[in-house]
Amino acid sequence: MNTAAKKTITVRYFAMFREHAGVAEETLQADVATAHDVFEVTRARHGSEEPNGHCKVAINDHMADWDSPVSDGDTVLLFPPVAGG
Amino acid sequence: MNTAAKKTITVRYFAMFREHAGVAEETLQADVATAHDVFEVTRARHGSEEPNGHCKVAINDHMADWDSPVSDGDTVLLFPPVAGG
Amino acid sequence: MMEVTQKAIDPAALQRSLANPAAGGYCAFEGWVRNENEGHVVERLEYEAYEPLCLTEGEKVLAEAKEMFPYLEARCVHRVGLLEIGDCAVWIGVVSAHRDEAFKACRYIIDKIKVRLPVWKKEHYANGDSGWVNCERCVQHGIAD
Amino acid sequence: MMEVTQKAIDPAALQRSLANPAAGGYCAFEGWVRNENEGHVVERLEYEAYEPLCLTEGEKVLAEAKEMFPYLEARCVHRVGLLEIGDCAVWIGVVSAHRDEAFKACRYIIDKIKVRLPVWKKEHYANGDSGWVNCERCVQHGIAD
Repeated sequence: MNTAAKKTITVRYFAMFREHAGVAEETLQADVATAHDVFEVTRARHGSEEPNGHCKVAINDHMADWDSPVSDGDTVLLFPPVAGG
Repeated sequence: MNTAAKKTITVRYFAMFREHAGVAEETLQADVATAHDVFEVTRARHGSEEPNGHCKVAINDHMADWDSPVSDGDTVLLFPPVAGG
Repeated sequence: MMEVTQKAIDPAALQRSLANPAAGGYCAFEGWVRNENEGHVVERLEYEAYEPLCLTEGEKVLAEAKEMFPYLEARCVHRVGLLEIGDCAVWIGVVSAHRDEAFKACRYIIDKIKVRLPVWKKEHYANGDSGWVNCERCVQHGIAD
Repeated sequence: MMEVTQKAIDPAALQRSLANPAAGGYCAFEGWVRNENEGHVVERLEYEAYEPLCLTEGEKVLAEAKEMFPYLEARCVHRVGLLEIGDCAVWIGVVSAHRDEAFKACRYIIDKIKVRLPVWKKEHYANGDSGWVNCERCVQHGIAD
Protein backbone atom coordinates (compact mmCIF):
# COMPACT_ATOMS: atom_id res chain seq x y z
CA MET A 1 0.00 0.00 0.00
CA ASN A 2 1.47 3.28 -1.19
CA THR A 3 0.73 5.60 1.72
CA ALA A 4 2.86 8.28 0.09
CA ALA A 5 0.02 8.85 -2.43
CA LYS A 6 -2.52 9.46 0.29
CA LYS A 7 -3.49 12.95 1.35
CA THR A 8 -4.52 14.09 4.79
CA ILE A 9 -7.94 15.74 4.48
CA THR A 10 -10.11 17.20 7.19
CA VAL A 11 -13.78 16.68 6.42
CA ARG A 12 -16.55 18.70 8.05
CA TYR A 13 -20.16 17.53 8.00
CA PHE A 14 -23.13 19.87 8.35
CA ALA A 15 -26.77 19.51 9.39
CA MET A 16 -28.14 16.11 8.30
CA PHE A 17 -24.71 14.94 7.18
CA ARG A 18 -23.35 15.65 10.66
CA GLU A 19 -26.23 13.86 12.34
CA HIS A 20 -25.81 10.87 10.05
CA ALA A 21 -22.03 10.72 10.53
CA GLY A 22 -22.31 11.25 14.26
CA VAL A 23 -19.34 13.62 14.15
CA ALA A 24 -18.93 17.20 12.98
CA GLU A 25 -15.39 16.76 11.75
CA GLU A 26 -12.83 14.08 11.14
CA THR A 27 -9.43 13.78 9.52
CA LEU A 28 -8.77 11.03 7.07
CA GLN A 29 -5.98 9.85 4.88
CA ALA A 30 -7.16 8.85 1.46
CA ASP A 31 -6.16 8.65 -2.15
CA VAL A 32 -8.38 11.50 -3.40
CA ALA A 33 -7.90 13.95 -6.26
CA THR A 34 -11.12 16.03 -6.21
CA ALA A 35 -13.86 17.20 -3.85
CA HIS A 36 -16.05 14.56 -5.46
CA ASP A 37 -13.58 11.87 -4.45
CA VAL A 38 -13.85 13.08 -0.85
CA PHE A 39 -17.63 12.87 -1.11
CA GLU A 40 -17.30 9.28 -2.38
CA VAL A 41 -14.88 7.99 0.23
CA THR A 42 -17.03 9.45 3.02
CA ARG A 43 -20.32 8.24 1.54
CA ALA A 44 -20.95 5.74 4.29
CA ARG A 45 -20.44 8.54 6.81
CA HIS A 46 -22.70 11.29 5.45
CA GLY A 47 -25.11 8.78 3.94
CA SER A 48 -25.85 10.57 0.68
CA GLU A 49 -25.90 8.77 -2.67
CA GLU A 50 -24.44 11.50 -4.79
CA PRO A 51 -23.87 15.25 -4.68
CA ASN A 52 -26.32 15.59 -7.61
CA GLY A 53 -26.11 19.34 -7.71
CA HIS A 54 -28.16 19.92 -4.59
CA CYS A 55 -25.36 19.31 -2.17
CA LYS A 56 -22.55 21.86 -2.13
CA VAL A 57 -18.90 21.73 -1.23
CA ALA A 58 -16.34 24.21 0.04
CA ILE A 59 -12.58 23.82 0.31
CA ASN A 60 -10.80 25.84 2.99
CA ASP A 61 -13.80 28.17 3.39
CA HIS A 62 -14.22 28.87 -0.32
CA MET A 63 -17.18 27.55 -2.28
CA ALA A 64 -15.86 24.99 -4.76
CA ASP A 65 -16.99 22.69 -7.54
CA TRP A 66 -17.17 18.94 -7.14
CA ASP A 67 -14.30 18.55 -9.61
CA SER A 68 -12.08 21.04 -7.77
CA PRO A 69 -8.73 19.43 -6.81
CA VAL A 70 -7.96 18.83 -3.15
CA SER A 71 -4.47 19.10 -1.70
CA ASP A 72 -2.81 17.50 1.27
CA GLY A 73 -3.94 19.38 4.38
CA ASP A 74 -7.15 20.80 2.91
CA THR A 75 -10.38 21.07 4.85
CA VAL A 76 -13.39 19.95 2.81
CA LEU A 77 -16.85 21.09 3.93
CA LEU A 78 -19.75 18.87 2.85
CA PHE A 79 -23.05 20.75 2.71
CA PRO A 80 -26.39 18.98 2.32
CA PRO A 81 -29.09 20.85 0.34
CA VAL A 82 -29.54 24.30 1.87
CA ALA A 83 -32.80 25.81 3.12
CA GLY A 84 -32.29 29.38 4.22
CA GLY A 85 -34.87 32.07 4.87
CA MET B 1 -83.01 83.76 -18.32
CA ASN B 2 -84.54 80.44 -17.48
CA THR B 3 -83.44 79.92 -13.89
CA ALA B 4 -85.68 76.85 -13.67
CA ALA B 5 -83.11 74.97 -15.84
CA LYS B 6 -80.25 75.79 -13.51
CA LYS B 7 -79.01 73.36 -10.92
CA THR B 8 -77.58 74.12 -7.53
CA ILE B 9 -74.17 72.46 -7.35
CA THR B 10 -71.66 72.56 -4.51
CA VAL B 11 -68.12 72.49 -5.86
CA ARG B 12 -65.12 71.54 -3.74
CA TYR B 13 -61.59 72.42 -4.82
CA PHE B 14 -58.51 70.52 -3.65
CA ALA B 15 -54.80 71.27 -3.38
CA MET B 16 -53.66 73.58 -6.19
CA PHE B 17 -57.25 74.10 -7.37
CA ARG B 18 -58.20 75.33 -3.90
CA GLU B 19 -55.21 77.64 -3.71
CA HIS B 20 -55.99 79.04 -7.14
CA ALA B 21 -59.70 79.50 -6.37
CA GLY B 22 -58.98 80.98 -2.96
CA VAL B 23 -61.86 78.96 -1.50
CA ALA B 24 -62.26 75.31 -0.61
CA GLU B 25 -65.93 75.14 -1.46
CA GLU B 26 -68.65 77.20 -3.07
CA THR B 27 -72.19 76.69 -4.22
CA LEU B 28 -73.22 77.81 -7.64
CA GLN B 29 -76.28 77.75 -9.81
CA ALA B 30 -75.51 76.80 -13.36
CA ASP B 31 -76.90 75.12 -16.42
CA VAL B 32 -74.76 72.00 -16.25
CA ALA B 33 -75.45 68.44 -17.38
CA THR B 34 -72.19 66.62 -16.62
CA ALA B 35 -69.17 66.75 -14.33
CA HIS B 36 -67.24 68.12 -17.29
CA ASP B 37 -69.69 71.01 -17.54
CA VAL B 38 -68.97 71.83 -13.90
CA PHE B 39 -65.26 71.77 -14.65
CA GLU B 40 -65.84 74.18 -17.54
CA VAL B 41 -68.01 76.71 -15.72
CA THR B 42 -65.51 76.84 -12.85
CA ARG B 43 -62.45 77.01 -15.10
CA ALA B 44 -61.62 80.58 -14.13
CA ARG B 45 -61.77 79.50 -10.49
CA HIS B 46 -59.57 76.36 -10.47
CA GLY B 47 -57.44 77.69 -13.33
CA SER B 48 -57.00 74.44 -15.25
CA GLU B 49 -57.35 74.26 -19.03
CA GLU B 50 -58.93 70.86 -19.28
CA PRO B 51 -59.34 67.74 -17.21
CA ASN B 52 -57.21 65.87 -19.80
CA GLY B 53 -57.32 62.61 -17.91
CA HIS B 54 -54.94 63.66 -15.19
CA CYS B 55 -57.48 65.52 -13.12
CA LYS B 56 -60.16 63.42 -11.44
CA VAL B 57 -63.70 64.07 -10.33
CA ALA B 58 -66.02 62.69 -7.70
CA ILE B 59 -69.71 63.26 -7.24
CA ASN B 60 -71.14 62.97 -3.73
CA ASP B 61 -68.03 61.11 -2.52
CA HIS B 62 -68.00 58.58 -5.36
CA MET B 63 -65.33 58.61 -8.03
CA ALA B 64 -67.00 59.57 -11.31
CA ASP B 65 -66.26 60.06 -14.99
CA TRP B 66 -66.17 63.47 -16.60
CA ASP B 67 -69.30 62.61 -18.58
CA SER B 68 -71.22 61.50 -15.48
CA PRO B 69 -74.48 63.43 -15.10
CA VAL B 70 -74.87 65.87 -12.23
CA SER B 71 -78.15 66.49 -10.46
CA ASP B 72 -79.53 69.43 -8.57
CA GLY B 73 -78.00 69.42 -5.08
CA ASP B 74 -74.95 67.34 -5.97
CA THR B 75 -71.51 68.02 -4.55
CA VAL B 76 -68.79 67.84 -7.21
CA LEU B 77 -65.19 67.36 -6.06
CA LEU B 78 -62.51 68.60 -8.43
CA PHE B 79 -59.18 66.84 -7.97
CA PRO B 80 -55.98 68.07 -9.57
CA PRO B 81 -53.43 65.40 -10.62
CA VAL B 82 -52.70 63.21 -7.59
CA ALA B 83 -49.28 62.48 -6.13
CA GLY B 84 -49.53 60.00 -3.27
CA GLY B 85 -46.84 57.97 -1.66
CA MET C 1 -57.25 48.04 6.07
CA MET C 2 -56.60 51.50 4.68
CA GLU C 3 -55.93 54.45 6.96
CA VAL C 4 -55.04 58.12 6.72
CA THR C 5 -53.28 59.74 9.67
CA GLN C 6 -51.79 63.05 10.75
CA LYS C 7 -49.53 61.32 13.24
CA ALA C 8 -46.10 59.81 12.64
CA ILE C 9 -46.34 56.28 11.25
CA ASP C 10 -45.12 53.55 13.62
CA PRO C 11 -43.94 50.65 11.41
CA ALA C 12 -43.16 48.34 14.35
CA ALA C 13 -46.68 48.61 15.79
CA LEU C 14 -48.26 48.21 12.36
CA GLN C 15 -46.15 45.15 11.63
CA ARG C 16 -47.14 43.52 14.92
CA SER C 17 -50.80 43.96 13.97
CA LEU C 18 -50.26 41.68 10.96
CA ALA C 19 -48.92 38.70 12.90
CA ASN C 20 -50.39 35.43 11.63
CA PRO C 21 -49.15 31.92 12.51
CA ALA C 22 -49.67 30.74 8.92
CA ALA C 23 -47.50 33.55 7.53
CA GLY C 24 -44.12 32.66 6.06
CA GLY C 25 -43.37 35.92 4.28
CA TYR C 26 -43.74 39.59 5.14
CA CYS C 27 -43.07 42.38 2.66
CA ALA C 28 -43.22 46.04 3.59
CA PHE C 29 -42.82 49.19 1.59
CA GLU C 30 -42.34 52.70 2.91
CA GLY C 31 -42.26 55.93 0.97
CA TRP C 32 -39.84 58.36 2.59
CA VAL C 33 -39.53 62.10 2.03
CA ARG C 34 -36.28 62.62 0.19
CA ASN C 35 -34.15 65.72 -0.13
CA GLU C 36 -34.34 66.10 -3.89
CA ASN C 37 -36.89 65.95 -6.69
CA GLU C 38 -36.22 66.61 -10.35
CA GLY C 39 -33.19 68.71 -9.57
CA HIS C 40 -34.77 70.76 -6.77
CA VAL C 41 -33.44 70.63 -3.21
CA VAL C 42 -36.48 69.76 -1.10
CA GLU C 43 -36.69 70.91 2.52
CA ARG C 44 -40.06 69.46 3.48
CA LEU C 45 -43.30 68.14 2.02
CA GLU C 46 -46.91 68.96 2.71
CA TYR C 47 -49.40 66.19 2.07
CA GLU C 48 -53.10 66.81 1.61
CA ALA C 49 -55.66 64.05 1.21
CA TYR C 50 -59.38 63.78 0.82
CA GLU C 51 -59.84 61.12 3.44
CA PRO C 52 -63.29 59.68 2.63
CA LEU C 53 -62.26 58.73 -0.90
CA CYS C 54 -58.76 57.70 0.16
CA LEU C 55 -60.38 55.11 2.38
CA THR C 56 -62.84 53.72 -0.16
CA GLU C 57 -60.31 53.73 -3.00
CA GLY C 58 -57.59 52.29 -0.77
CA GLU C 59 -59.84 49.43 0.33
CA LYS C 60 -60.57 48.69 -3.33
CA VAL C 61 -56.86 48.51 -4.09
CA LEU C 62 -56.26 46.13 -1.16
CA ALA C 63 -59.12 43.91 -2.34
CA GLU C 64 -57.82 43.84 -5.92
CA ALA C 65 -54.36 42.86 -4.67
CA LYS C 66 -55.84 40.05 -2.58
CA GLU C 67 -57.79 38.76 -5.55
CA MET C 68 -54.66 38.63 -7.72
CA PHE C 69 -52.07 37.64 -5.10
CA PRO C 70 -53.93 35.91 -2.26
CA TYR C 71 -52.38 37.18 0.94
CA LEU C 72 -53.23 36.66 4.59
CA GLU C 73 -53.06 40.22 5.91
CA ALA C 74 -52.41 43.66 4.46
CA ARG C 75 -52.56 47.20 5.68
CA CYS C 76 -51.80 50.59 4.23
CA VAL C 77 -51.39 53.90 6.05
CA HIS C 78 -50.92 57.26 4.35
CA ARG C 79 -49.76 60.21 6.34
CA VAL C 80 -50.90 63.81 5.75
CA GLY C 81 -49.65 67.17 6.96
CA LEU C 82 -46.17 68.64 7.04
CA LEU C 83 -43.37 66.07 6.71
CA GLU C 84 -39.64 66.47 7.05
CA ILE C 85 -36.85 64.73 5.11
CA GLY C 86 -36.69 61.08 6.11
CA ASP C 87 -40.28 60.96 7.40
CA CYS C 88 -42.45 58.05 6.31
CA ALA C 89 -45.29 59.27 4.07
CA VAL C 90 -46.84 55.90 3.28
CA TRP C 91 -46.51 52.46 4.82
CA ILE C 92 -47.69 49.17 3.32
CA GLY C 93 -47.32 45.76 4.91
CA VAL C 94 -48.40 42.42 3.45
CA VAL C 95 -48.07 38.95 4.94
CA SER C 96 -48.67 35.72 3.07
CA ALA C 97 -47.89 32.01 3.30
CA HIS C 98 -45.07 32.34 0.76
CA ARG C 99 -42.98 35.30 -0.31
CA ASP C 100 -44.15 35.68 -3.88
CA GLU C 101 -47.64 36.89 -2.99
CA ALA C 102 -46.32 39.28 -0.35
CA PHE C 103 -43.90 40.96 -2.77
CA LYS C 104 -46.36 41.16 -5.65
CA ALA C 105 -49.31 42.39 -3.58
CA CYS C 106 -47.15 45.01 -1.85
CA ARG C 107 -45.88 46.31 -5.18
CA TYR C 108 -49.37 46.36 -6.67
CA ILE C 109 -50.71 48.31 -3.71
CA ILE C 110 -48.09 51.07 -3.75
CA ASP C 111 -48.29 51.40 -7.54
CA LYS C 112 -52.05 51.94 -7.40
CA ILE C 113 -52.02 54.06 -4.24
CA LYS C 114 -49.77 56.53 -6.01
CA VAL C 115 -52.07 57.08 -8.96
CA ARG C 116 -55.58 56.46 -7.63
CA LEU C 117 -55.85 57.99 -4.16
CA PRO C 118 -56.86 61.64 -3.84
CA VAL C 119 -53.57 62.70 -2.24
CA TRP C 120 -51.48 65.71 -3.21
CA LYS C 121 -48.06 66.82 -2.16
CA LYS C 122 -46.55 70.26 -2.14
CA GLU C 123 -42.79 70.47 -2.12
CA HIS C 124 -41.10 73.27 -0.22
CA TYR C 125 -37.71 74.01 -1.77
CA ALA C 126 -34.50 75.31 -0.25
CA ASN C 127 -34.82 78.55 -2.25
CA GLY C 128 -38.18 79.35 -0.63
CA ASP C 129 -40.35 78.31 -3.58
CA SER C 130 -42.94 75.62 -3.38
CA GLY C 131 -44.81 73.56 -5.90
CA TRP C 132 -47.55 70.96 -6.14
CA VAL C 133 -46.08 67.75 -7.56
CA ASN C 134 -47.54 66.70 -10.95
CA CYS C 135 -49.53 69.91 -11.04
CA GLU C 136 -47.23 72.72 -12.05
CA ARG C 137 -48.49 72.77 -15.61
CA CYS C 138 -52.11 71.95 -14.85
CA VAL C 139 -53.15 75.45 -13.86
CA GLN C 140 -52.97 78.48 -16.18
CA HIS C 141 -51.44 80.85 -13.69
CA GLY C 142 -50.33 78.61 -10.93
CA ILE C 143 -49.74 79.96 -7.46
CA ALA C 144 -46.61 77.81 -7.38
CA ASP C 145 -45.00 79.69 -10.28
CA MET D 1 -23.94 44.19 5.13
CA MET D 2 -24.63 40.53 5.82
CA GLU D 3 -24.95 39.21 9.36
CA VAL D 4 -25.75 35.97 11.14
CA THR D 5 -27.12 36.18 14.66
CA GLN D 6 -28.38 33.96 17.45
CA LYS D 7 -30.41 36.80 18.93
CA ALA D 8 -33.93 37.89 18.03
CA ILE D 9 -33.95 40.18 15.00
CA ASP D 10 -34.99 43.79 15.74
CA PRO D 11 -36.49 45.17 12.50
CA ALA D 12 -37.00 48.69 13.88
CA ALA D 13 -33.34 49.10 14.84
CA LEU D 14 -32.18 47.61 11.54
CA GLN D 15 -34.44 49.91 9.58
CA ARG D 16 -33.14 52.97 11.41
CA SER D 17 -29.59 51.99 10.44
CA LEU D 18 -30.55 52.39 6.76
CA ALA D 19 -31.75 56.01 7.01
CA ASN D 20 -30.52 58.10 4.10
CA PRO D 21 -31.80 61.60 3.18
CA ALA D 22 -31.69 60.74 -0.54
CA ALA D 23 -33.91 57.69 -0.04
CA GLY D 24 -37.47 57.78 -1.37
CA GLY D 25 -38.31 54.09 -1.11
CA TYR D 26 -37.73 51.39 1.48
CA CYS D 27 -38.57 47.75 0.89
CA ALA D 28 -38.20 45.09 3.56
CA PHE D 29 -38.72 41.37 3.53
CA GLU D 30 -38.95 39.07 6.52
CA GLY D 31 -39.15 35.30 6.54
CA TRP D 32 -41.31 34.14 9.44
CA VAL D 33 -41.56 30.67 10.94
CA ARG D 34 -44.98 29.37 9.99
CA ASN D 35 -47.04 26.64 11.56
CA GLU D 36 -47.26 24.35 8.55
CA ASN D 37 -45.06 22.97 5.81
CA GLU D 38 -46.11 20.52 3.12
CA GLY D 39 -48.98 19.24 5.21
CA HIS D 40 -47.04 18.88 8.47
CA VAL D 41 -47.95 20.86 11.58
CA VAL D 42 -44.72 22.60 12.57
CA GLU D 43 -44.07 23.48 16.21
CA ARG D 44 -40.65 25.10 15.90
CA LEU D 45 -37.65 25.34 13.63
CA GLU D 46 -33.97 24.89 14.23
CA TYR D 47 -31.63 26.85 11.98
CA GLU D 48 -28.01 25.94 11.49
CA ALA D 49 -25.59 28.02 9.46
CA TYR D 50 -21.95 27.91 8.56
CA GLU D 51 -21.27 31.53 9.36
CA PRO D 52 -17.97 32.22 7.54
CA LEU D 53 -19.42 31.25 4.17
CA CYS D 54 -22.82 32.81 4.94
CA LEU D 55 -21.03 36.13 5.30
CA THR D 56 -18.91 35.93 2.16
CA GLU D 57 -21.74 34.53 0.04
CA GLY D 58 -24.24 37.02 1.49
CA GLU D 59 -21.96 39.96 0.69
CA LYS D 60 -21.66 38.66 -2.87
CA VAL D 61 -25.45 38.56 -3.20
CA LEU D 62 -25.78 42.12 -1.88
CA ALA D 63 -23.14 43.33 -4.34
CA GLU D 64 -24.83 41.58 -7.26
CA ALA D 65 -28.15 43.18 -6.34
CA LYS D 66 -26.54 46.62 -6.17
CA GLU D 67 -24.97 46.12 -9.57
CA MET D 68 -28.32 45.21 -11.14
CA PHE D 69 -30.63 47.50 -9.15
CA PRO D 70 -28.52 50.39 -7.84
CA TYR D 71 -29.68 51.01 -4.29
CA LEU D 72 -28.44 53.32 -1.55
CA GLU D 73 -28.36 50.95 1.42
CA ALA D 74 -29.06 47.29 2.04
CA ARG D 75 -28.66 44.88 4.89
CA CYS D 76 -29.48 41.23 5.49
CA VAL D 77 -29.58 39.37 8.79
CA HIS D 78 -30.14 35.63 9.14
CA ARG D 79 -30.97 34.17 12.50
CA VAL D 80 -29.81 30.75 13.71
CA GLY D 81 -30.80 28.53 16.61
CA LEU D 82 -34.21 27.43 17.83
CA LEU D 83 -37.10 29.56 16.53
CA GLU D 84 -40.77 29.53 17.44
CA ILE D 85 -43.80 30.10 15.21
CA GLY D 86 -43.94 33.76 14.17
CA ASP D 87 -40.25 34.40 14.80
CA CYS D 88 -38.31 36.25 12.15
CA ALA D 89 -35.70 33.96 10.57
CA VAL D 90 -34.35 36.37 7.98
CA TRP D 91 -34.61 40.13 7.54
CA ILE D 92 -33.70 42.12 4.45
CA GLY D 93 -34.00 45.89 4.07
CA VAL D 94 -33.19 47.94 0.98
CA VAL D 95 -33.46 51.70 0.49
CA SER D 96 -33.18 53.49 -2.83
CA ALA D 97 -34.05 56.80 -4.46
CA HIS D 98 -37.12 55.29 -6.13
CA ARG D 99 -39.22 52.26 -5.27
CA ASP D 100 -38.43 50.06 -8.25
CA GLU D 101 -34.83 49.37 -7.25
CA ALA D 102 -35.79 48.74 -3.62
CA PHE D 103 -38.40 46.12 -4.55
CA LYS D 104 -36.26 44.38 -7.15
CA ALA D 105 -33.06 44.32 -5.10
CA CYS D 106 -34.94 43.03 -2.04
CA ARG D 107 -36.53 40.24 -4.05
CA TYR D 108 -33.23 39.31 -5.68
CA ILE D 109 -31.51 39.13 -2.31
CA ILE D 110 -34.04 36.83 -0.63
CA ASP D 111 -34.26 34.58 -3.69
CA LYS D 112 -30.47 34.07 -3.71
CA ILE D 113 -30.11 33.90 0.08
CA LYS D 114 -32.46 30.95 0.10
CA VAL D 115 -30.49 28.88 -2.38
CA ARG D 116 -26.89 29.96 -1.96
CA LEU D 117 -26.18 30.44 1.74
CA PRO D 118 -25.04 27.43 3.78
CA VAL D 119 -28.09 27.47 6.06
CA TRP D 120 -30.18 24.47 7.01
CA LYS D 121 -33.43 24.17 8.86
CA LYS D 122 -34.83 21.29 10.82
CA GLU D 123 -38.56 21.25 11.38
CA HIS D 124 -39.94 19.90 14.63
CA TYR D 125 -43.45 18.57 14.09
CA ALA D 126 -46.42 18.36 16.41
CA ASN D 127 -46.24 14.55 16.35
CA GLY D 128 -42.71 14.59 17.77
CA ASP D 129 -40.91 13.87 14.49
CA SER D 130 -38.40 16.18 12.96
CA GLY D 131 -36.88 16.58 9.53
CA TRP D 132 -34.28 18.60 7.68
CA VAL D 133 -36.00 20.65 4.99
CA ASN D 134 -34.97 19.77 1.40
CA CYS D 135 -32.92 16.90 2.75
CA GLU D 136 -35.23 14.05 3.57
CA ARG D 137 -34.38 12.13 0.43
CA CYS D 138 -30.71 13.09 0.27
CA VAL D 139 -29.49 10.57 2.79
CA GLN D 140 -29.85 6.82 2.41
CA HIS D 141 -31.02 6.11 5.92
CA GLY D 142 -31.89 9.52 7.20
CA ILE D 143 -32.08 10.16 10.90
CA ALA D 144 -35.26 12.10 10.20
CA ASP D 145 -37.10 9.02 8.85
